[in-house]
Amino acid sequence: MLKIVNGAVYDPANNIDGEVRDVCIDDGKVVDSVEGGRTIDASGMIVMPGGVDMHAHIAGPKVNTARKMRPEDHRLDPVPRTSLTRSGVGKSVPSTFATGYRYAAMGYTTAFDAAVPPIAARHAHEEFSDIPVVDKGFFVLMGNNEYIMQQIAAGERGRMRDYVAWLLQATKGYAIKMVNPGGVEMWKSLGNTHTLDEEVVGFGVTPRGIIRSLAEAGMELHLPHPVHIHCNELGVAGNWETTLETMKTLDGVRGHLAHVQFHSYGGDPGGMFVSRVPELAEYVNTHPNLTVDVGQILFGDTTSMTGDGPLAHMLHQVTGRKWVNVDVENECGCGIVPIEYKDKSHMHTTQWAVGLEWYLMVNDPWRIALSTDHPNGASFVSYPQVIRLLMDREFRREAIKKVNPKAVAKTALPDLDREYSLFEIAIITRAAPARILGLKHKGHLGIGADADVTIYDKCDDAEKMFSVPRYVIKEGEVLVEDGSIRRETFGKTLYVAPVYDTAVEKDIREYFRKYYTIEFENYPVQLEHYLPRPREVATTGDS
Amino acid sequence: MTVLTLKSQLQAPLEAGVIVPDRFAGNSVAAVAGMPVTYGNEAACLGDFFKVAGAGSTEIVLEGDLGRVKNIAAGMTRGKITVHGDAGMHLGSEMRGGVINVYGNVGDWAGSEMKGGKIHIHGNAGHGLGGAYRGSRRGMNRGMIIVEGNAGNEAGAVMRRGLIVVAGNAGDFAGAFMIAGTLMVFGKLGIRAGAGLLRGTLVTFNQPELLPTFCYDCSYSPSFLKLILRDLRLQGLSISEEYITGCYRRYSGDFNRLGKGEILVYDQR
Amino acid sequence: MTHSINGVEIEDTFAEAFGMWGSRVIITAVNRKWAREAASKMTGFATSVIRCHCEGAIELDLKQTPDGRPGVSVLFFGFSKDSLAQQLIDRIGQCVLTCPTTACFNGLDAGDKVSVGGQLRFFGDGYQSSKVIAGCRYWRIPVMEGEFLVEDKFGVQPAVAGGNFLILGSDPGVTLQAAELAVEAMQHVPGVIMPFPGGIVRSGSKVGSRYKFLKASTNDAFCPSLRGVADTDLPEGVNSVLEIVINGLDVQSIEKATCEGIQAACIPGIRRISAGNYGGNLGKFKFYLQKIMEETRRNDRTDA
Amino acid sequence: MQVDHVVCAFCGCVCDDISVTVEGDRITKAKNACVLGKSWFLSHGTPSDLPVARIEGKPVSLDRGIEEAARCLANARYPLIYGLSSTSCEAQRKAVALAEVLGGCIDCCTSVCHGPSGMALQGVGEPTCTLGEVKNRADLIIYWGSNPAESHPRHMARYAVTPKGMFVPDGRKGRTVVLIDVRRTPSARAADIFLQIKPGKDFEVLWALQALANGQKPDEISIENTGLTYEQLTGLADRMMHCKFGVIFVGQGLTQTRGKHFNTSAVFLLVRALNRHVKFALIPMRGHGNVTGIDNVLAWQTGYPFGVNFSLGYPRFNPGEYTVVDLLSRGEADAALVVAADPISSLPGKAARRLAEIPLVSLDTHDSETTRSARIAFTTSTAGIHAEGTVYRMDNIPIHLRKVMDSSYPSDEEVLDRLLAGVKELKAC
Repeated sequence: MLKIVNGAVYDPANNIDGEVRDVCIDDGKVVDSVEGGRTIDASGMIVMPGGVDMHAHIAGPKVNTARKMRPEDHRLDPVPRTSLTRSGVGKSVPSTFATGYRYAAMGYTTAFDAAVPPIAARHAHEEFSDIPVVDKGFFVLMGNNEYIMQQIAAGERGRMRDYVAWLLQATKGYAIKMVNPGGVEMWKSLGNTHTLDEEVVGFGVTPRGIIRSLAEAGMELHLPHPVHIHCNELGVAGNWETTLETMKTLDGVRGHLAHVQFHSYGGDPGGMFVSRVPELAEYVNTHPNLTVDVGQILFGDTTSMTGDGPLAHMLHQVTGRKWVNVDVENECGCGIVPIEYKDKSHMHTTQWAVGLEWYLMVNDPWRIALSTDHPNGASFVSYPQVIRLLMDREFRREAIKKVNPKAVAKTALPDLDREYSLFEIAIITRAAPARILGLKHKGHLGIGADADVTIYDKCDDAEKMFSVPRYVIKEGEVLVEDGSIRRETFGKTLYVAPVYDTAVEKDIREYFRKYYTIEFENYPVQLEHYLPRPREVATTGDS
Repeated sequence: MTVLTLKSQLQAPLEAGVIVPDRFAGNSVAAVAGMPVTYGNEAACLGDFFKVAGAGSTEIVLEGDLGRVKNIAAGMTRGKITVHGDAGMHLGSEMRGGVINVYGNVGDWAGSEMKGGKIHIHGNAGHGLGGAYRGSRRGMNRGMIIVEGNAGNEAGAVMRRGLIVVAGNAGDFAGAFMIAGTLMVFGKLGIRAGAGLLRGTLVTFNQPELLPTFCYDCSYSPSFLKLILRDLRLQGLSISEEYITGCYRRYSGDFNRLGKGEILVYDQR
Repeated sequence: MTHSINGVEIEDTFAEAFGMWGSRVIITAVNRKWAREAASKMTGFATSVIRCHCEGAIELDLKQTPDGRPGVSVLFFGFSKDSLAQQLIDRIGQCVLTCPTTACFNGLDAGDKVSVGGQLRFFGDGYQSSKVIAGCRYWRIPVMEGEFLVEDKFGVQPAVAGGNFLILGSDPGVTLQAAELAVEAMQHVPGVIMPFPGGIVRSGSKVGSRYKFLKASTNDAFCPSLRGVADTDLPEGVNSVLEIVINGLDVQSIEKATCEGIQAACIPGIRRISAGNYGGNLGKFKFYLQKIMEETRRNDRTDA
Repeated sequence: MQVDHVVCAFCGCVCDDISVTVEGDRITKAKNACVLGKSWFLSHGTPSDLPVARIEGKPVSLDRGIEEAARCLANARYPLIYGLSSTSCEAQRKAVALAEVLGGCIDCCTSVCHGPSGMALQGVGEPTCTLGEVKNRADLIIYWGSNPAESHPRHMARYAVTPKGMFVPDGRKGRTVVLIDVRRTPSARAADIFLQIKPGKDFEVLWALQALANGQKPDEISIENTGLTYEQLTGLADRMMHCKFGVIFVGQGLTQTRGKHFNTSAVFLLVRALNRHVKFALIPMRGHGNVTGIDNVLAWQTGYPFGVNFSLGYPRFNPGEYTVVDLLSRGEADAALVVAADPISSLPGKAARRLAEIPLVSLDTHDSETTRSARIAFTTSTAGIHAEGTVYRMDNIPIHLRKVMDSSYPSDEEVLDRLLAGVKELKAC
């Protein structure tokens, strides 16, 4: 039992905006009142739900290959063991333990990996078992799944939907993820798609068809988070039209567009980027079925890792740096390249400004989530810096002075005066991502919510304040106090188990026999073995 | 001047990155002796292993068989370290300035990723001399290393700037993936020297076996080499006059990369 | 207080000199012939900054050079850092880069540096490469003969130009002889050059002219043939005047050179040593002849 | 009793289609398994008469063994944990935790097999794919310095050569198979083309092929020493640049011969260059059943795939410094724990001798030179026969091991967990 008293509470989901009130916790949940137990006096402090990261790359084969690839990065940031915590490394691709501790130390209590190949789902779960503190889940890559494409082409919509449900069950995943739908399949023969209406060679479908079909399937399966889309043409000048087309394709269907920053460029392919955020943000503002996260970039060296193989190859050719490509049978692929964002660079400055424009131009904070697409834009540990850029106009102006002046002048950023309030920050870092993900028990402090709470010392420097919370409470237990971890726990794994007609399994089994290299029977992830603390999120259909 | 004398033979590696003028300067004898080191997996003090004479200064003299002492002078920016005996791995790695003299042999990765200063090894060097740690984009980036004996494999690998001179032989893959800079080997080169050379210069005085991606250009007497060789004389190396005035066969490569590197081979004729 | 040397009067006047930017270029080659060849081409048409945009001449034959080959040093002076840099680029590019076997080095350890090799490198058309040796960057430019090596940056420093003295002689023969002796003596002084032909100028000038377009014109006060028609500064019996113009990297070098030159020029037949000035209003530096002679002599005695 | 879809954890192929017949307390059949797999199932599926724990060869209780082993390791100044390639990820995770608490080094068989492939990845990256991509798409298969017929007997039949795939409907007929090695191995029989290179010339050939893929002409004279003619070389390059999807399987003939990580880097760079023309990939032929797993476990827990040192309380990586052969040859390691490996019979003499000299704790399912030299030897059950667990195939695909029968021995995971507890108690942390 725990009582947090006298704190200014920011709980946007319950419309509480800085009101001084108590938060009571019992048995890991927020309750109406408690008798006894510890009391934390949060006078002069700010109380918020624990942060929710809805789009990051923190576990699974791609992240782990990036770890193997970057000893030079790890060397810069060793994380020593303590009597309570395991050692590891930080920087752009932190080890599992460091990932958990650093999220926790920043007041984040839930994080999702945005791209897991279904066949390697077991790997992601194994890593999850070694990521302390936070609750976690992952999205399952489906946008280039050959079985799905074949069913779409054959008009077998029902079978496709059943397969999607089966796949989510088999992988213990959380949502449908599309990465460059159709394009990654084309990359398996060195190609890519460039418009939504180009045929995916050998499969008789188009990216548009894949997007629409999977989005509908997600809705029909009542998934808490219907579809999570990494649009085609990431990082290419002129890609904003593809992004807009993707939005239009979702007409009337819920959909989340990931790291929109990387998809909002005008200009000619191969040429200089220009921002097209105004047009795209306006479309989002007027279409409530759409949500986005930003994928803010910050300057410095990081690791780009993506399910978008052709994109990684392009980055490799531009930067000349080491390059990993993995094509995954029947399902997807990935690419990894180290990248350094430079404030002198015209292109990188434009990207930086585009990200900030998104935050400042989407009117409804409930439909935009803070992300850096960790580690693609920057490490998740730099979220506090992003927060300050949004909350502090003067800080932003100073930052604008340090970047490429020609590039930033071509964006709307210097003219945007909006400042986020603490209430709005609480939305984009907690309440909104939880709501977008369909997590009813997260992102707020109402009765019955998970008792994941972060308490900050009030401070004018928002970056400082959000970097080092005073207390972090997870499931009712005080884990971080005065900036250090006080005990190690492991959070839960969030997954969905949508119902489907098991008749589909016969067909899938046959497909496995023909095209996979592992047995159908050995494919599904064993819940009891790989999810030490499972938590199924219901697919009830009231979303 | 601070003199450290090793008290007894070490069994396990001693991590002694504290032995660097930047750390010593201005400290008392007791403070120097109390500086933290790690012996194997145990935290310990410098004084547990060394007799310390003289307060901490920017001029340090080390005595004894320091073959298991790692990270001596790592990251050093100024001053002078003299080792009378062998030194362990990572000597002067990532150093930025100052001078290190070793009258003995040194372990692997001496001068790795160094960014300035000078290391003069009077004995042999191990592998990865002036090289790069795994995954790094750049090895040595400015500064000078002189080895009077032999060097191991991967001397000057991924080197970006600076000069490495090996008076004896060098192992395999000397100057591999070098970005720029100069590696000079007076003895024999191991196999596959200059593999992946982007720019930069390998100078050698014995005809090596060249990779198929190097191409013979000409025999000539490049002026810049005279400058380097004459400067080496000033550093105390004896350089024969023929090397300064003589001709070198130039091979350019590696054509699997930019191809702007060169291997210069002293022309005996 | 003597005002004469070997019976030659040292006029109580001063040479008026100007601030300029100076540089020293070292040229080496396979032998002295080719080093001097490049140097003399490079210093051609470099007598007066007014129309040549710089002033330059060979300073010394060098015993020690960076690459150990025979070499010479050349001093160059220009009105500004930028104009001097451009002259160095043009002249090294056209006269040293082109000359067989040469290499070209900076010879001045100065705080200010201008990019020379860094500009000339583009001649390499992408095949150029650089080397940093003992802290200096050099550019290697492939040429048909082999490879041209030139230092990336050259030092430039505030210097003095226009130091001078006038030799007033009884006839052209003896005056020329005296001037030659003076130049010969001065050539051993480091840090100075005498930029005019053979180090000697016969057409000393004054500021301005009666023509609007001409900024300098003949020094009529010292022209023997105008003794009758112009206001003359010539004593009786002077039938020929030659001037030695001295540019130096610093004041001391010019003083030393002036002293040595005057000493050597005071031979029988010379009537007077004078100096060119413009009343002291134009130049930053004044070299008083009598003072120089005395002080230098005093110093020489002390040294001995 | 027959158990289907059983996973063979013997080699990096990790075939998961084995039907195992259990009769009483032994395995009598392993249908679909290759000769190596059969032998593995049958020998590990046979009751052992080894004691669960021995100290200096004398049987002791498990508790006593744990107590002594924990003391032995906790007292060490530079302890080494080694092996781990033939055990489950669950056990490997415990081993890393133990290494951390000990402040020691942990290294795995990777460092003496495909460590150089890992180093190539760190240097230049890696264009690769899963084995199913090979099955479904590859029309050019190159085995380089690997001998699958003997080391991975089902590799060709199951993944790379004979199976019919989505875009290779004709199976074997749709593929060209090239074997490149320094000697004609039994794998040559299955290849369309065998190219014999002179020992120690792989790098030169790879380098020349890369030049051709880059549009450069390699020096003909230096090709002469490689064992290939210039025509053979250009023929191979031509084949590579004109296939639809090619793959090189990288063997220890490259990773463990002179040049090591440069040889693998040369393959990786060649494949990178080929990707300008056609889709091309490479896959290291990982040997032991879960050697890929320990790389993965180490990478996610510490950031580094092998040869990790914890002496400063955080992980550090430096092959040559913290790798098994180096630690032992230099006489630095002063105690060792060997799990599921037999380094005393496989490591170079000097390293093996040092290992035999120092206090040694071993965990293995059967007797070996290492267990016999160990001061404390534990006999453990076999992951994949007696215990569930996870292994990673050579292409990083994680596969869940099925349990086929019970064992009276504890699993590696269990023993390591108890050792961890024991060491923590002794070190008071």
